[in-house]
Amino acid sequence: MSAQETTFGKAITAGLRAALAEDEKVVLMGEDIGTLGGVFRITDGLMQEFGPDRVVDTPLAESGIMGTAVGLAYRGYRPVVEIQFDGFVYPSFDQIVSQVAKTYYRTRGAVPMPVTIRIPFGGGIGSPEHHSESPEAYFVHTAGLRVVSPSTPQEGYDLIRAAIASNDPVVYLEPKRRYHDRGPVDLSAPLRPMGPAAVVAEGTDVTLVAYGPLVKTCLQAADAAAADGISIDVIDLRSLSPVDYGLIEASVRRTGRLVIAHEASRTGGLGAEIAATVTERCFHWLEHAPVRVTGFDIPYPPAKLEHHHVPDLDRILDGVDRALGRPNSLDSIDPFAPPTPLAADGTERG
Amino acid sequence: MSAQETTFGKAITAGLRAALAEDEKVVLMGEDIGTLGGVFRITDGLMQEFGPDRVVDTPLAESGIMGTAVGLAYRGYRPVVEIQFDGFVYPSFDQIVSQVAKTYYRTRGAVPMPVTIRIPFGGGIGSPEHHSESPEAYFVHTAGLRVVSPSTPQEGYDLIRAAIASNDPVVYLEPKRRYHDRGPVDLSAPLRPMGPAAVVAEGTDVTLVAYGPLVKTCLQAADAAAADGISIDVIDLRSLSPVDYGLIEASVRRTGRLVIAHEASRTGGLGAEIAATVTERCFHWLEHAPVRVTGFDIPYPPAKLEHHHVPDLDRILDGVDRALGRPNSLDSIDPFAPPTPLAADGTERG
Amino acid sequence: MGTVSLNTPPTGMPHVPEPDLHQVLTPEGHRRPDHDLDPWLEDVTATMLAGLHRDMTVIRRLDTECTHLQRQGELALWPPLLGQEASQVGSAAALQREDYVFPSYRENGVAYLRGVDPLGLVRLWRGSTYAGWNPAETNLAAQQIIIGAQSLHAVGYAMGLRRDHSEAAAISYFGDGATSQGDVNEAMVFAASYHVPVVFFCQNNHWAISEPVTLQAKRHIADRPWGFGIPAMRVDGNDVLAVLAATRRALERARNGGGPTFIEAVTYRMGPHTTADDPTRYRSKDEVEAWRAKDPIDRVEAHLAATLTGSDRDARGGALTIEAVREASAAAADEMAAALRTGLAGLVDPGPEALFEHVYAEPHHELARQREHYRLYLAQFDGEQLEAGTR
Amino acid sequence: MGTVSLNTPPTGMPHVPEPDLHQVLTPEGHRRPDHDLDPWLEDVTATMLAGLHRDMTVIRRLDTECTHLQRQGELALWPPLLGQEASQVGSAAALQREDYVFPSYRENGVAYLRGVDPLGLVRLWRGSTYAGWNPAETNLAAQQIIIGAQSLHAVGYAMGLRRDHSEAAAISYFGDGATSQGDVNEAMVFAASYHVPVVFFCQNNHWAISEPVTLQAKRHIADRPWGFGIPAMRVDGNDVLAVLAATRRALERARNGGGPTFIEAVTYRMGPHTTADDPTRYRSKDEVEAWRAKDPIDRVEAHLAATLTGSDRDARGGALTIEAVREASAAAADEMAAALRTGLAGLVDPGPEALFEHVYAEPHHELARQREHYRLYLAQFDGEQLEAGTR
Ligand SMILES: Cc1ncc(C[n+]2csc(CCOP(=O)(O)OP(=O)(O)O)c2C)c(N)n1
Ligand SMILES: Cc1ncc(C[n+]2csc(CCOP(=O)(O)OP(=O)(O)O)c2C)c(N)n1
Ligand SMILES: [Mg+2]
Ligand SMILES: [Mg+2]
Repeated sequence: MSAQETTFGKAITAGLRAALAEDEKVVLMGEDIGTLGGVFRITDGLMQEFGPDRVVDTPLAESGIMGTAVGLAYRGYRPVVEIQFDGFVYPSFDQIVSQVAKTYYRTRGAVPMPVTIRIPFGGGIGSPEHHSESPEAYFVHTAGLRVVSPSTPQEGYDLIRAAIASNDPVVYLEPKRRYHDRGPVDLSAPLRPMGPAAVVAEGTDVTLVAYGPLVKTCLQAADAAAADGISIDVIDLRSLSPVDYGLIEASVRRTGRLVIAHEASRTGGLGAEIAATVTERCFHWLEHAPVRVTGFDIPYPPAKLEHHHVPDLDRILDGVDRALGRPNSLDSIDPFAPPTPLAADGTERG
Repeated sequence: MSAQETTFGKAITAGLRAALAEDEKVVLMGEDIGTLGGVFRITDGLMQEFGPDRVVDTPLAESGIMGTAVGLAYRGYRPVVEIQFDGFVYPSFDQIVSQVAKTYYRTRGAVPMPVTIRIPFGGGIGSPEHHSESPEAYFVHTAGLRVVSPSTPQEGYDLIRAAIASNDPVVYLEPKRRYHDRGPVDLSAPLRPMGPAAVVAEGTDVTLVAYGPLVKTCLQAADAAAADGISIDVIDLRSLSPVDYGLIEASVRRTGRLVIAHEASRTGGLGAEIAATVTERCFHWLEHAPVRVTGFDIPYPPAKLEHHHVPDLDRILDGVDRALGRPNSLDSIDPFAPPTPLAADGTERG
Repeated sequence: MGTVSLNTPPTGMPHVPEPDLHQVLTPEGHRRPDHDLDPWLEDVTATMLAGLHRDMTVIRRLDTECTHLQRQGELALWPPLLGQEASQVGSAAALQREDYVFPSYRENGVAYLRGVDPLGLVRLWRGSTYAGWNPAETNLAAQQIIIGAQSLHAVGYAMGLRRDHSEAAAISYFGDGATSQGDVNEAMVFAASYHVPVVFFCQNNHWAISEPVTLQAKRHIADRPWGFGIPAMRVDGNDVLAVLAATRRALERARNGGGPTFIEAVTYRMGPHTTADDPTRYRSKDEVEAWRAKDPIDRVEAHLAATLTGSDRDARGGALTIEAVREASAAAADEMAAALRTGLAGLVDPGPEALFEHVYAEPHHELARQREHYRLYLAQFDGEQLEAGTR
Repeated sequence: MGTVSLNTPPTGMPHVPEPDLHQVLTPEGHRRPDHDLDPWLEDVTATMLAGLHRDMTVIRRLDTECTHLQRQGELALWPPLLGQEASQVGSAAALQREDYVFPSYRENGVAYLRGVDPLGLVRLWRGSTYAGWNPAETNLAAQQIIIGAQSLHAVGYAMGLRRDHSEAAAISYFGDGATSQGDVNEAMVFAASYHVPVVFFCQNNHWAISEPVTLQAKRHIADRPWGFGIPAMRVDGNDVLAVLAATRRALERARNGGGPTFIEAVTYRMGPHTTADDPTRYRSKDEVEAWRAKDPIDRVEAHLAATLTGSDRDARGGALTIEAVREASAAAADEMAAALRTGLAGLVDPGPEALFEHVYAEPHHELARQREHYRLYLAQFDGEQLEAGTR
């Protein structure tokens, strides 16, 4: 174990470098990843090191990138595609959903699709529109894909290597606002599997599940809560699809309370899936309904407003308070008030 | 009220005809919708009636269709776009997610996007690949869109008119395997709002929520269950986004049990959202965790296998049995067995 | 909206000579000289023509059989290729084993020539499987239903070929309608940018379901690639020799580092779009009849009838007469059809285990759980069972 | 992968004359005759040239100011248009009020000429809003960041114009990189198919972030539209008169039922892609310097200096000398900059209510609920508040 301190971004670079070195079938493709080294410099130096045949600047067309990656996989390559920002993945959505995700099934296993799709995602860096999205739910709902998101430099390194080594297509979501975070990274770590989640802070009162950029915020929340005498079990998912439910269940059986945090919009987000599944599997242990702390059901807002949208420490703690039945923002709402179905004329009685 | 008996498909045609007649800004666009009247004949005769300026055959390019619809909306039109089959919507996903859904927000209300996106969806008709998908979760997760799905000819007529009349973009999901179902349709019905769900069978033991193609199956299940002495409250969502939770809550507060059925894959499907939300709002009333009866987390399978994938009467009844704690398929599974987190080496202890 | 004729290019439009329609065999079976194609047809013999005749005949029979099987309820659907035999046979005959083919749903003739068992096509089109063949064995990608998507796959594959310094080429088949899709245009951008060994083979059969090619393209399709930096050729797609020659030429260019080529094979879909389609709703009988006169098999027959000298010999040394050609082709078609019908009886529908197989290449605990739950569910009934699996 | 020169078209490639680069004003300021463009410049006077000089100067100042403001932390980001002033001013000057513009993120000069308040641009680029202006007031669509998407919007708008028998036209701006996107190609397909009054205005500034135009296109961009049935013209994008004339000509064609036109304005992005970019990583100083010699403002100045007769008068009847032109332009730029700086002080960041507004045009009970919950949440703190709303 020879861990060295480095940034999250550089840890991913190191993982890419290792993958390029280990397997000549690994090819990186994307816009501006070659000469420039990517707009976030994640591929910095790799074209120089491995040549423009291994690290390929592509024309400006995401469907083209994804579709040619599929063709390269047909030829036995392991393409690693960079999507420049989260909001630019949609032009390639068809190739992802109908080709990358389904070719292995379509060919009954004759043609694997070991395509890794790297997407810097999430907000918090003051970017313009389309540069701060959290599209993970679309991919989690798509059978045939795996979805992972690291939360630390070490995970960044481990998971990119595991994603590239996997014979399944993997959407690898990089928490872009953590690129400059530093942490120890063991470059000689053995290839670890993508699946297992991790308890990153131990606690007994409530289970707090997050992934990617919000893991750090949740750890801060756990610290802050500890000062208030609340003990939070923080779980870092790492793999968003499939989810390591066993670990969450084990925690929830102890705490009886679950909070899930993500930046993506609430409705149909991963939080819903985790809440539903944990409720199914731990109904008898739950003392309170799972609580979701998420982005709102709005387009990602302009940068000056993003601090409202992206869950922060306070909103997460408010969620924890709700799960624990402590004083919280929704106390004035009577949970026993009669529900208000929409009137037949569409007006809202509420 | 002058209801006449007609098919589901023809009811939608009638709704389109009414919309075309009422507002000259309504324009229908899509592949093969003009001369041919659409591959399902939903636009049959409309080009002849309203002219090729109102019912427009487009080049074979879904992004092009959606993108030009956005431009028409900029010009004050109300485009109604037909996507030929569910699986062909993805090439237009970028225009839907980044343009149709967000332009109103982007322009702070200056440019409404009254675009209706008609998609025949779902399986059960023995089609080839890409012709049987249920993509609703993608749209439900996309803020700025509304999503509806009718389950009867009358709803088909009502909802298409309401969708076109709405100043918001609406994804209108047509349960294609019900196109030939017949039912009474009142063509003189006033414009009804899209929002409210409906209790389509009253019951007291369990709440069964469905939409589109599975509503009929759920009604059959309710009938079958009644013979067994089980009384099911069947709710037809109609609007998938937003969901009329008030109606569901009211029902669940009576029954204490919830089953949600859909064809789409389970993980990240609408069932997860409804289960999570109802658990949040009705935790104290729930006697059992909400049960989901859904398609599996697989690509839509070949036609000869689809009867396994699409929930049928028996699978829905099995779900009802689970919600009620009656003998069911999962009885051999001990819910109190310890959970099995993934081992750090990725192997599954389970 | 009416349309203004684009025949006279407005000012500012570069005056480009329309690509000729290259034709080598006229509908009457006359051999025409073609400066560009003749060099690629020097090895053509009567025996070879007889072979092309046989392949087209077998494929037409395959198509007819499958159309019948659909009517009989054996298949769920079938997309006839009637009329397009020369385009499919001529192009496929030019391919080598190591070349890789990315087809649409209509290249069932090409598939046959790649060695796909007709029963595989039957299994595919009856809905038993999405895998009508094994791409790894046939160098034929899975059929593509998403219009145009495969054009990018071919380019990506060709990027790999170029990296591997392979002498093989990739070929992508698509229709006239597909040219409107972004993907096909992006495929041309990537192919030109990376200068890869790929052939874009567009069968312009004049219709995309009910939409005429004129709705998709205001100029000939073969006019478009040039602007992307890709040479193109417009050939008579009902002329098996012209198609063969053009494809050979394009493949040769690909193998020699000459980069991508685009071929527009001008042909006609004589049948419905699929067996679910009713073409009388959108096109005239006259149009169809006019194309019947250009039948791809007839013209080879007419040519052979006119040119067989009596001294030609077939592969086994027998006299190669036009009757012998017809008989041999018919016999091959009969044989294929008989095998198909026999095999049909033995086809077994897939069981529920196929649902969960090959979704992922590696273990997936949540899907394994769903599979197990479904096994338990099915176990309640008498019928189909799902085996208990390790995952 | 090396690339093979495509300068000599391989066999089978139709030999099309390369579209000339139309130029009316040389970098030295000489007026060159251009058969195609001259008819569109008959009304050009010294006063008009002075006006174009002023607009370019103001826009350059706007660009410089905003670049500074970004460095000072007032803006989150800014995409400089330095070097592209002639392309933006020349094209925008040709537009009428009722024409509708679909810009990318870089058309901040065009936006200014459409009447957008520079403060609107500041609010947009500092991240206060996505709505830097009201499209309904400016006939300028919201800026588009998704590369190429707006090209389809322009075509759709033009479909509407045609239906309305309007005499207006739509114009879509995009870059050289955008031409690789499926959307831009589909836009050409639709525009040609429906023969709509749209102008595709491509600013080929030679770079898409770090990628040279040669990665996107192996031929001139203006070579591509022809194959779609769309006339195209390649103009010197640093020549404001050439751009003006070409755009006028394209718009006139559109208004007269002549359908779409494509203009490639050959220019250069002198600055970084955005203020977040470091162009020294991917291009040489020499290249930039070579383009500096083709500066769009300088050449108008050179031209005016050489041609002003002394008898020319400005709008107010004053003597129109080159010094007067320079002074007037600088004064206008100062005025704009001063107003901008003043306005800046008064800008207020949006409050949280803006989060939930205009997501939907009609009531949405679930979003109203989220808003209400967030109001209750915020109410716990001292700072920002969200008003209790009916929904
Ligand atoms: C993305 C997508 N959109 C729509 C369809 C439905 N569709 C199937 S075939 C077809 C027409 C294709 O025409 P063409 O490309 O000319 O090929 P052909 O069928 O004539 O061989 C259409 C619209 C599809 N399969 N995929
Ligand atoms: C769909 C999409 N992909 C990627 C990007 C990231 N991106 C922003 S600008 C740009 C380059 C655009 O180049 P070009 O079209 O030449 O316009 P220019 O910036 O030179 O004006 C890229 C790749 C984007 N905005 N949208
Ligand atoms: Mg066709
Ligand atoms: Mg550019």
